[in-house]
Amino acid sequence: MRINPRYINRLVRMGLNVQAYFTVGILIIIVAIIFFKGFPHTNFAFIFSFPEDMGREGGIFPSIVGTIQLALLSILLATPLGLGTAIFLTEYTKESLFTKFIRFGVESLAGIPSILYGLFGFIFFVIKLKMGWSLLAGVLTMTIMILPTIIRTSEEAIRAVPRQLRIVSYSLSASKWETIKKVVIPAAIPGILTGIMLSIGRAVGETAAIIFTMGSSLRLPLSLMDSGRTMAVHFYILAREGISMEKAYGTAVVLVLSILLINILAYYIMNKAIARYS
Amino acid sequence: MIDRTVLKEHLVKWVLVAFALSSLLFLFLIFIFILAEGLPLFLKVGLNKIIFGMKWAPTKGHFGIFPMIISSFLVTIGALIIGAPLGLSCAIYLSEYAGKRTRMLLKPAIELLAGIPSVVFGFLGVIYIVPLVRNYLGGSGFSLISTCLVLGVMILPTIISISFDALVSVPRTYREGSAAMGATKWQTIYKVIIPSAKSGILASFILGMGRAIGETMAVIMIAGNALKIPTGILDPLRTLTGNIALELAYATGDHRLGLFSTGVVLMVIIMILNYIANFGIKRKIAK
Amino acid sequence: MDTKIATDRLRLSFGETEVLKTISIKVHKNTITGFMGPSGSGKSTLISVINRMIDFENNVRIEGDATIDGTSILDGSINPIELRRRVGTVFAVPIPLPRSIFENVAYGPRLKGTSDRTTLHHIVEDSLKKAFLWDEVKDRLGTSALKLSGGQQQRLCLARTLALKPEIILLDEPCSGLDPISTAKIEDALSELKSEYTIILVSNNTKQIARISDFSAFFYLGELIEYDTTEKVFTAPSETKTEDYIQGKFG
Amino acid sequence: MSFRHWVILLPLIAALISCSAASNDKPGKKHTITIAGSTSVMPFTEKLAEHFMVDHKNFIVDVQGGGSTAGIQAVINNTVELGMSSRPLKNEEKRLNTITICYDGIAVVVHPDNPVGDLDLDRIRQIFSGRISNWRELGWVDRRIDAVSREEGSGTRGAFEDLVMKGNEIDDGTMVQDSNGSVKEVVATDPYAIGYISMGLVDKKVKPVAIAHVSPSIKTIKSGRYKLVRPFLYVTNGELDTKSRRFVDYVLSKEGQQILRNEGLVGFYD
Repeated sequence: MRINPRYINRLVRMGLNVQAYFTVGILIIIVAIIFFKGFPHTNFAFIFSFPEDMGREGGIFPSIVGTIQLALLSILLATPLGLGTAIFLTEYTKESLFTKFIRFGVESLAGIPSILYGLFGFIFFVIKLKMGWSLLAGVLTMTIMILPTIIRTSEEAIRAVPRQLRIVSYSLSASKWETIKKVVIPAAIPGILTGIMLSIGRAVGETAAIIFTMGSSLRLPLSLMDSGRTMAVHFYILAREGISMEKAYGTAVVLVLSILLINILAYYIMNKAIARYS
Repeated sequence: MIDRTVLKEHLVKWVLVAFALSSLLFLFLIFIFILAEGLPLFLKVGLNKIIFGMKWAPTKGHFGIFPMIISSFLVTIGALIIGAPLGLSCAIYLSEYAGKRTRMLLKPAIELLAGIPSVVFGFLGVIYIVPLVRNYLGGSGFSLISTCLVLGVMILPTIISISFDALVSVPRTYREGSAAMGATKWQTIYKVIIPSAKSGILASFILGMGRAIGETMAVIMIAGNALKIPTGILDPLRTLTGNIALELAYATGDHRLGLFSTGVVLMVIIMILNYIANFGIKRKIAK
Repeated sequence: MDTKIATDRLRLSFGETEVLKTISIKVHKNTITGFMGPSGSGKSTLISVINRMIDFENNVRIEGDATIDGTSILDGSINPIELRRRVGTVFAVPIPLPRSIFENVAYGPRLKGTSDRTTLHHIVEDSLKKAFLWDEVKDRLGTSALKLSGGQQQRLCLARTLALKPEIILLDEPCSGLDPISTAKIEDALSELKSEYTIILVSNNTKQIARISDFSAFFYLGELIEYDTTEKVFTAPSETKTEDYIQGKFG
Repeated sequence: MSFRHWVILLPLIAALISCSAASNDKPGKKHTITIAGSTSVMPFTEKLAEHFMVDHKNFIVDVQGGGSTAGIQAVINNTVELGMSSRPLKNEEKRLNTITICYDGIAVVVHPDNPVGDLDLDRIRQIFSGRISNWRELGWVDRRIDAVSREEGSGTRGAFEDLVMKGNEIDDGTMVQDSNGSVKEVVATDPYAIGYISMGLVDKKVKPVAIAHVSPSIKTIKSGRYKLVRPFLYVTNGELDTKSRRFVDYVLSKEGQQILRNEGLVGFYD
């Protein structure tokens, strides 16, 4: 029996529609559950007060501070390193076996699961270098973890800068570094920023690598050698140990909201970049 | 004056070299460290006894991780079975059927899904999926099927965005050519567009597999972490990543080395997957 | 007349391909010299030796010498950055930097270390006036240079080069993409500028060369076929190839 | 200063402020005691630390988990002042000093809806070694037993193996969780689960099972009738320093021991 292809066409279209909306539905449900359950427990006091009784009562202030410290410090370390590496790879080397090797290394490390970074960070920084569970060990581990992302996105952004812009700059008596500083990096900045935003998102959402390096102390980390918790780790412990479902949902709201914000910002920057070059 | 600019250029170059070298050092440090810590045990215990060993009791000298290798692949394939058709149809819908406004709305929404921390997925899995499975299918609920369901959702954004990019990059002329020959839209998609975007779609599946096999926290929350190879979809299981995360804090001596060996195996698997996705398949696209 | 630029048996090849075959030419000070010839004749390559932009190409081999004011510019001791301050270049396609009109013109002076706002403003105004662009943009110096029309962009590129206060200006087919009105404006600007600068104009447009240049050189397949005053080259060429080219029989 | 500079500078300033807050804290006046180790001992140490810091304003007690082994390791490396252990020291660790702060019962727990309330050690052993795998064999519904154990290397697991398994291996099909809290959470949500946790953590979310008619309680432990008991230890490398001594003295004081008793543990002097 032959079925009319037009009929199949309509059927498929309907099927795809359903699946697409189903997929989006999952997203909406996930976000909705968290917000419905969490919002009643999220307020000013929750954000700005200290946890009591292991997080059963009180707020999540130290974990917010811990998250910000971790994300900012690792970005501050990883950005110059990653950007410098990207500039070196794109502007100062010729395509060779060596650069291919490096690129393969960076590419592979970008896909390596975070628990392997945790394994490395715990044994190397925490135990071998005797840092203990500390903000420092967490920051270093996170830096290595986001480095491949920053290198890759910066490299792509720098490569996308038209060659003619460089030539013009050289012809106007700019040196190589002046050209990079004044022409190449400004033109690549939206791409670089997108990479940075993605990395911040990763640092904020990461658990596996952080719990083994930064530890899980509930205190406010006041120095680099202090242990601390990020929001993601706090949420994980609250939920997994069954300490308090209300507080877990509340933490999840703050966590997801900050991630959404970071993503929206990244998306905005990216769109701006696209608008600028087309 | 001239000397100063020349000097500055050299200085900058060497600073950049130093930056590049130190970040490469950082990156290769982790490779080398994991290999250096993980390989000695392979020599001591024997490759076969680790990779094909059935028993994991590191404090008693058994380092077999075969069940975890199998479990890791089971959850990954299960996640793909759930995530691939959903993700691909969503990508097809977005690239071929959706209007510009729907696309503008849905694409970022799906990318946001990628940003939600995995612990949140794990938590929701424990609260909603696990009891559902326990009540309607039986068992404890901490099981292969629950893990696959959650991972299947988690890999959706990867699959959707990469196969979407592959579908969109199919030249317009292909579509027009096919339509000119009287094909319906679905025939065009099925016979022309999907075959020409095949490599990209495959890459999206493999990268999705990479994400599923590397997922840790969500998995230890849902999988139950039993050491046996699961015999049914309702059995609990332990993945390679889960093994490391569960025991890392307590491990010393050979036990710790055993976790590094687990890490080496995991790293090799991931690198093979990445290599296939990035180099094998992308090269084909380039041709 | 004084010789500003000279090449002495200059040979240049990209890998196996020889692009310039033993070129010896003397360009005179404060004149406009036109370089013409069909594509692949080597005229653009020759000017990229003079501003050392050839450094950015791979696999280049150079023999012979090139001098400015009698000093070799191919010598290892020459700083190409310093050289490019003396030799300004305007390219075929106008490529403004993605910044404001003011900052485009101020780019070169800033690199030289000029940061005083009033000095910069003077240089920018002066350069834009010389390029016949000032009146059109004086009220919107802060807007993006990418918003200008093609002709305006090319004059901006000229102004940007003038702001370097060079001795020599090289123009590589500066009017190839422009409408006749914009072309005329640029030609007017060049005629005014020659009293201060030595100008080399590379062009495929023989009529343009005839209109504004004092000397003309005809290149063909990497060789300098003919070089003399423009009047001589266009009225009584000594080579038949030159004559055929000028009459448009090939090119 | 241009916008670009601010984009770079702002995070820098923020990070500096957040980090330099430490120096405003007059570090000379505060004593920090870092304690790490067993996740079983951690919650109680945190409680003790909270109370301790109320009376001793110039002390900061930093309590972290990580597990008994990691805690002992950290003591050996001198990265922490005190280690917490929920298992006796191994031979190679014997050179360290130990301080028993209290005793903890290990409670075998099931879901509150589970009618099974009494098992003997033999039965428990059979359940965890996989020889009994259905609740019907224990007189309840026909449903698989979801046994939950701790991970290899855990102090609680070590104690459970010593006290209950006695040389029998825990079955490979047993679920594994990596903390007392998560074992409790699994048992609290799965009606067919059985697990073992520190007695101090038992609350109404789970039901402790009597072992050969003896329910776990402070009284039965004190009288020696409840057998699943292990010590909670603090471990130090050499002699205690003065600041840690203050804390340990507090823990062993009447007040400290009362706090532990309120948490369901058995005091050192009992």
